Amino acid sequence: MSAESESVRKTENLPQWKEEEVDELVDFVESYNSVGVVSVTGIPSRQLQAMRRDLHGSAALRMSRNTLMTRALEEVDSGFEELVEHISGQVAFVGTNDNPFALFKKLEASKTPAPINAGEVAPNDVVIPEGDTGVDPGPFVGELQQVGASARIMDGSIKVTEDSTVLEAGEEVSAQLANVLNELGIEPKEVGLDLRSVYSEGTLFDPEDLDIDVEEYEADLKAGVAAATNLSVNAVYPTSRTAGQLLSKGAMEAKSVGLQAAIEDEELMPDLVRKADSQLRALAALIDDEEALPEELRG
Amino acid sequence: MEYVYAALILNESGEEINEDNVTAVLEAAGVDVEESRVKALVAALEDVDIEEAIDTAAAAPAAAAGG
Amino acid sequence: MEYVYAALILNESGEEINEDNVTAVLEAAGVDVEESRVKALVAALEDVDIEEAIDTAAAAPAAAAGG
Amino acid sequence: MEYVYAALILNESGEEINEDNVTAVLEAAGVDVEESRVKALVAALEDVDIEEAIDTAAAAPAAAAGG
Amino acid sequence: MEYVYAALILNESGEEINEDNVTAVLEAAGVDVEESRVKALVAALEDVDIEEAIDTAAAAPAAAAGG
Amino acid sequence: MEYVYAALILNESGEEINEDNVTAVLEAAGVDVEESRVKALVAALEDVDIEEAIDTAAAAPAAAAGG
Amino acid sequence: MEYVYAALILNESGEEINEDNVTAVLEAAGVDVEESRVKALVAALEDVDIEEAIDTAAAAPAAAAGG
Repeated sequence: MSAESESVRKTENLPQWKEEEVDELVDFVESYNSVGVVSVTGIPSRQLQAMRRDLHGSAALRMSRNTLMTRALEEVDSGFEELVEHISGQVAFVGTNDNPFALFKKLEASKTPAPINAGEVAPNDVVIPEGDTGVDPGPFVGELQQVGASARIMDGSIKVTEDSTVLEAGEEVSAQLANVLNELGIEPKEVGLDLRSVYSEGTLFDPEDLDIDVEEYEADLKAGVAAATNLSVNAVYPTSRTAGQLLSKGAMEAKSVGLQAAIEDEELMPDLVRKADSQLRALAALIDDEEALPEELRG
Repeated sequence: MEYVYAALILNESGEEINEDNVTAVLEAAGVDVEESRVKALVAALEDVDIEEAIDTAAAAPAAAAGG
Repeated sequence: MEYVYAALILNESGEEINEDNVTAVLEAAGVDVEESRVKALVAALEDVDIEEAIDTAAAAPAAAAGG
Repeated sequence: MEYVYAALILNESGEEINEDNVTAVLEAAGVDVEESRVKALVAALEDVDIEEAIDTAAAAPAAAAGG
Repeated sequence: MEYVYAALILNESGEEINEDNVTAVLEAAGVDVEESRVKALVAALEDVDIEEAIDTAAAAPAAAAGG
Repeated sequence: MEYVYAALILNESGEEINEDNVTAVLEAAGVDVEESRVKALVAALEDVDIEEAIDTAAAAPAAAAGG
Repeated sequence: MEYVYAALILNESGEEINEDNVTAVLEAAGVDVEESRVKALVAALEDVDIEEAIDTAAAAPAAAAGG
């Protein structure tokens, strides 16, 4: 629990202070193009400070009591009140004048792995990977087997014989599993500021909206280039990027016409000779009687 | 290629690919527009089925493409 | 694809691919611009090496033209 | 190959591919025209479907790009 | 393609590929020449290695040898 | 090989591929003609579709050029 | 292709590929020979190494076509 929240609790019977806090929150919301609600659940305060520093210059974090945050959003109105439904649990405001998609990417990139504790709900499937655990033979092999990992003693140490999903997303972590994961050094959680929603210049974005697939854009970009190249070449509108291809196309067309018409051109002769040779061989291949063929064409 | 891209945008937006529209798009992109290239583009595209031209692979070896 | 074409024009003209410029190009083409798509495009392209993508596409136009 | 290109231009313009026309195109291009080659070209093309031959070229690039 | 063929003839004859020469070749072939397309072609070819482009085509004899 | 080429020439000229004609072509080329080979060739070609064989050849080198 | 075949028969028989010999072969095959094509053929083959052309089939088509 953060220092801010502690102080809020001490002063919650001071309505004047509450008013001032709400005013400050309103100022915060109004001073950014995009304001989002992030979950800060499970982030140790030291790590939170580090994240705050990382975001400095591109985004700001502001924590307060949920009731006051809700009040502030309702007071600002003009669309921001749509964020109210995301105020639950341990949350904070994040404000930025950057592009909300860029903000999402930044927040995702700053997430770090963390251990999961007994009693916590797994945010994703927990997998113990195949491989040597590095643990000497002993009762640990039984513990592994009890949590559902396929393990046995091999070559003097405990090995996990295949990737083993020991807990599915949404299930609660048992004390025993927490111990096993801790022993193996597995950190199954992605800890960080989890963006729940952003209101940006008139639009409410969910994380799914903001999770852009960069590869898809890259593919589109390539498709766009291909489309322009095709149009340029097919419509014979030369550009500096496609003029070479048009020349090449023209040269190939001339060659094709020249070969089909067997035009007696010096440049075409080697190809015409090859064409005649391959026709000869194709015809010879259909002749059954070897008597009819010279030695080099038999067989 | 910027002239071709301008034509492609207009094709997508459903606007006519004429000199005024192409010029407007290019100017908005900060291009120093050459009238003759706009004219040439519009002329080249006049009798072309753009959708088909886009989908038909450019019939020329790729290695020849300029930088 | 008009948003992508707009980015490609700006890349050719040497202008920055930012929200204002993309919007300006699209509006000049008569596109009813969706701000969020512009934002997503700009954010996505931040991580893309456009010249490399262009060179890759130019090297294999036949294959790329499928879509 | 200049003789073949001359024939292809005439094919596109819809003019007849005869000795006079081929010679005129080549001379305009500064070629020192050999009458017998013009004659040979015209004779060779007599029974050829030029459009079809050109379309055959369009089938080539895939293989070419592969190599 | 007649504009492109004209450039290719000039390349073979060793004459400069400029607006006057391209226009002369096309007019000799009875083409109703559009100045803007000539300009666009000449401008586009400025930075192109013509021999390399032609060699790329020459490297693709296979399918072209059809018929 | 010359015997088979003789057959190919006769096929193009539309003359019958018989012993007399094949022999005449070969003799004109200064070949010391072996009657038995001419007989064998003519007999062997009786049931062969020469046009189809030629077309097959046109398609074949494509694969070769790929490598 | 009959003109090319005629040249190749002569190549096989070891006779010179000149206008008289090509004409003789073609006439023996009943071809209505055009002098200009014979001339053009002989001229075009002057610097071509026929054996090499056949052998280099797929190996170096670019170089072979370079002439």
